[in-house]
Amino acid sequence: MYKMSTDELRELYRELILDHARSPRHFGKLPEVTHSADGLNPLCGDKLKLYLRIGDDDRIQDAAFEGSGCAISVASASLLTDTIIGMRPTEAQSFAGALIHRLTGKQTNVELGKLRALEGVREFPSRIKCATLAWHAMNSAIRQDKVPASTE
Amino acid sequence: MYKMSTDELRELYRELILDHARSPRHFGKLPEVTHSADGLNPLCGDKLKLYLRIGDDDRIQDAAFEGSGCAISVASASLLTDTIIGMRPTEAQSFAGALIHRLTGKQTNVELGKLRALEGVREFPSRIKCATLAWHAMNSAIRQDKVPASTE
Amino acid sequence: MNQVLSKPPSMQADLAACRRDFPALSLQINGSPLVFLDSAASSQQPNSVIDAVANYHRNSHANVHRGVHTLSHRATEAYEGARDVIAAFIGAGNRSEVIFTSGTTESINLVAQSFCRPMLARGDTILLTHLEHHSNIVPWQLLCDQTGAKLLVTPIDETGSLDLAIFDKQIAGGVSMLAMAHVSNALGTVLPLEHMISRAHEHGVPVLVDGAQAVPHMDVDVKSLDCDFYAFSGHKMFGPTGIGILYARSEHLERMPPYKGGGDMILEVRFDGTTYNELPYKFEAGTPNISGAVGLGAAINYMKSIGMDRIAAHEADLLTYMTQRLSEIPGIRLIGTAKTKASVQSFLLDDIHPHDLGTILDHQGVAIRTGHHCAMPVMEFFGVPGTARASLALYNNRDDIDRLVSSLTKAKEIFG
Amino acid sequence: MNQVLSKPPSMQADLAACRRDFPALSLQINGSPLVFLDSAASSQQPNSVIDAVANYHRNSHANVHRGVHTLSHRATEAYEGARDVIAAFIGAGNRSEVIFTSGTTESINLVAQSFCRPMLARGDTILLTHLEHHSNIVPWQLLCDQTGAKLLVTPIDETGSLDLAIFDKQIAGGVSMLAMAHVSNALGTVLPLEHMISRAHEHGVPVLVDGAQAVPHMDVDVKSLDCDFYAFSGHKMFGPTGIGILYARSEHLERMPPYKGGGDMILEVRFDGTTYNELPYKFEAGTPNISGAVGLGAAINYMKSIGMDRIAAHEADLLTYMTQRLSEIPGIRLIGTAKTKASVQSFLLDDIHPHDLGTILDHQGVAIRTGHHCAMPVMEFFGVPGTARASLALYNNRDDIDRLVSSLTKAKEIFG
Ligand SMILES: Cc1ncc(COP(=O)(O)O)c(C=O)c1O
Ligand SMILES: Cc1ncc(COP(=O)(O)O)c(C=O)c1O
Repeated sequence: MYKMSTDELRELYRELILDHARSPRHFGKLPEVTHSADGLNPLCGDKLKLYLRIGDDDRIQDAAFEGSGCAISVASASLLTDTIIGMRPTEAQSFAGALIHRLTGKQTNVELGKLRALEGVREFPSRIKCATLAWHAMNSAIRQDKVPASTE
Repeated sequence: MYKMSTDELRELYRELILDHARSPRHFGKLPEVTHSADGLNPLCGDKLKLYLRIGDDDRIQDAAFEGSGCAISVASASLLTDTIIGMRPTEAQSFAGALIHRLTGKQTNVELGKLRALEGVREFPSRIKCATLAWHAMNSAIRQDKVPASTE
Repeated sequence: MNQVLSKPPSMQADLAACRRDFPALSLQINGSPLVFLDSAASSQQPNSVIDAVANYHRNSHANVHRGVHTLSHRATEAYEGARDVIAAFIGAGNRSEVIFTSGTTESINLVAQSFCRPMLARGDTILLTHLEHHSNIVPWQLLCDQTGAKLLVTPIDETGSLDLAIFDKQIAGGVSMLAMAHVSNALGTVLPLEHMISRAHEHGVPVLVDGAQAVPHMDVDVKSLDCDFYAFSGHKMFGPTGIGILYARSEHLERMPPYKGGGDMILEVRFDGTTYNELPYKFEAGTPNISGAVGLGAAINYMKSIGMDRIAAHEADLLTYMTQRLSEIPGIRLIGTAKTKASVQSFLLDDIHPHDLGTILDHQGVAIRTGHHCAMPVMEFFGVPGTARASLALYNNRDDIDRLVSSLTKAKEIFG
Repeated sequence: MNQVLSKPPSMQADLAACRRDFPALSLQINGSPLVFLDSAASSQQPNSVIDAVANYHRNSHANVHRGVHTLSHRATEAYEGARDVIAAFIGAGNRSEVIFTSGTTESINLVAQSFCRPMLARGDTILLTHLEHHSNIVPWQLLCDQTGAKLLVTPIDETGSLDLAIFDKQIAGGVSMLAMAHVSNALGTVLPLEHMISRAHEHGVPVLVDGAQAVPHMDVDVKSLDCDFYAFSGHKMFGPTGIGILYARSEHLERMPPYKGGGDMILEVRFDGTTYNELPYKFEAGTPNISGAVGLGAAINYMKSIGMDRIAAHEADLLTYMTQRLSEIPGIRLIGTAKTKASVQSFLLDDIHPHDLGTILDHQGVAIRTGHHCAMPVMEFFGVPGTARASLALYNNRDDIDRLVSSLTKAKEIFG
């Protein structure tokens, strides 16, 4: 057998990620949806549906998702719902922008909090799309696009 | 400047070939045609029409051709008409077979007579089609094919 | 007569030497020697193919068919010589039945558009199987959109085998065209072509076989298969990308209108009417992929130098070993367990998503494919979003499979 | 400020170094060093392209887009990286407007079938010019057969220039599509695109430009040309065979149905309906010519390292020299004498058939093309069965032209 460092793998599959992948938060349908979007990653078949309820107060009152995907994309969607509830849609969008920026290897000043757990994907370029899929879907839900979001 | 042997070129463009190319025999239409065919060489645009009059005596009473082509194909057509007048169609076909055989580098027992002047093409593989075009057209005229003969 | 034959060298040892012919197989990936188990997606090239293409460009390149100068003649000989090699390799009766395309996908689109489109009427039926690759589904869907024809699909069972009883009924029910894989790329199932083609022909149904996953692994003879069309790709058989073949019976080709228009496929062009060239050129519009054809010819010569029988035997042995080793892993689910299979094993492990498996294996130098393998209907049938797939070629060996198994164990560890 | 600039190295001397980058240019043909004057048919490759393709196969090959492992990622980066290089080179606004095809011919067929076919009705008109290559004629003839549309053709004059007065009337008379060459391959005429495209757009007519003979020789910027479609081939610009480009405005691509069906061009496949992938993938069905794209990217990088302006200036100088030297030969007839020309000179000598000229020149190592150059209507216009054509690329020099002239003299001798 060959010896190799599994540090990077442990970075990618941190406990927090595996936990959210195994027990995703806010998984399922949402009553009284105001915005929704599909996210599709043709590469690996990740497929999710994101639901938002945006109130008259211009706040994301609730968020949920359904679908199937790899650990990274499910954990990312789960973390997303945890994060954006209570934000204004514009805030959520700029947070998404900062996160995507960061995961594709660029700098950002925004405080990412527990989303930093996703940073392991930077060493795995083919997995960045998984980590960002839910965020693209969220953007597209807020914009009320007609076509499914995709990460291509 | 570079020196090179032009022997092969002189072999290809023998006096007899250049003579037939400059003043093709039996060039033009033929009255009372019984058989005819088009020959087409898409490579160089050679294009000829071959006319035969085959009599009730099963002899090729007359032959002629029209069209345009390189020196080799025109000389070959001209030599063809000279050669086959008086032959039986089956004789002409087997002569054509032997000639094509010979020009593509194989052995044959048939006496080719002045058609040996065409043998220079054996050193010029891309010109064999020019030398055989009229003969393919003759075969197709005798067979009364519906499509133009081509050397491909 | 009683002869003492020297024992042939063991198959394993023998094909081991081939491995050195493929430079990519000595790559280090993430610090480990590459284990390449993704040949069903695209195979690696031996040096003889890489060199044939490079040398063609150094010594023999010009445009084909249209030139009187030496390089043009060399290029034409190289290109047409490759056609002869391919025709002989697949047992085509006639070199003019071998059309160069850009790949299996284009070959199938050509048949759909030039052969089927003119003959189909609204309500006509095209029969496919549930095993097909998207390249043997979508061209027919486009055709249905264009003509009003409809698709009929032969179902599969839990092992990934076709339901032949249903097929027999379907094919007898008035079908205009049958299109099916020779070997399924997602499951490895080898389809019972002999039975299916003879049934189809009894009912006058023309048959296209998608041979993309068969030609690299077994002896294929289109004449004895008796199919009407056979499509395959160079890049899955150790040849270049961008080149593929459509074998078609000349009686069909003669009646079919051209698929594309352009240079080389014509005899004469006038604005008031154009005469098409003879076969196979009528179907090869424009400058062809000359070096691709040369490379494909070299790939076939390479395969012939080993022998298709030896390749098939070697791979059969390996596939058995792989299936057995995989099935010993706790929590594995093998997908595709038909009796007759070739070169491919799909699987799932615990509830680790295939994409995660792929990443973890890659990190250990093991390249497998994960996802839907361009066969979404197969995935849907098994109720999975995708699988992990290990696929074999002549250059794989038991060490590769041992490495696969040990890196799957690592994945189990990480996912705890 | 008064600065003393060092003199730039002479153009001639400078491009002379390039010659050594092309291994084929050191070949001996029939005992003489090759003089290659047939680049308009297909160009030779520099070592950097040959090596890029070989190294891709040694180090980075797997199928693209669909894989999670390292090689698949490398292949995808190489393939998509080439698209970026091409998009920048031709000034496309957006990488998704750059579609990989198998060549100019396929690019034009794609536009005819996917863009025009759905919008044409019986009696509609497609406008071409009399200069077109068969690849920009036959696809439109096939389309006319399919739809009942008809062709209209802008005539040329004795120099090989378009009659713009007639064009202006034609384009104003209700045309559905305009398709024309950027540079004529038979005559070298550079078409007045600016004028023609702006007239076309004034009348709402979409424009396809066949740029096969332009891209290797001059700076092309599709945005400033303002064309709707621009087609070209890798093998005419020092890249591989089997790869070409269709540039198209995304507003058109979005509305067009797919040209071919298969893997990679879909998002989701179900037997009861399929969703197509986004641009540019909707138009790239099946495994693409990955190494072809890589080689084309390398070819463009090679051209950029020299600079398109320098290439154009060098070739303009050579063309002038060639035309002058040829015109001094007694008995020569130059065909194609338009004011604005690029890289090509057709001619006839005495009444020696071009095919015979080609043979005699080849015997002396000089490669020219003879025949109709896939432009039969041009030949018909000039009342000749074909011409001899010498065509230039960046690697040619004055010695090549001197060799051409002296071997033509030899031909005159032989034909007495
Ligand atoms: C002007 C022009 N258009 C189209 C083509 C066709 O290109 P290809 O054969 O690479 O498809 C060519 C070259 O053959 C050409 O010169
Ligand atoms: C069974 C099968 N059919 C068709 C194809 C399509 O081949 P290509 O992508 O080379 O056109 C593939 C491979 O991708 C395949 O495995």
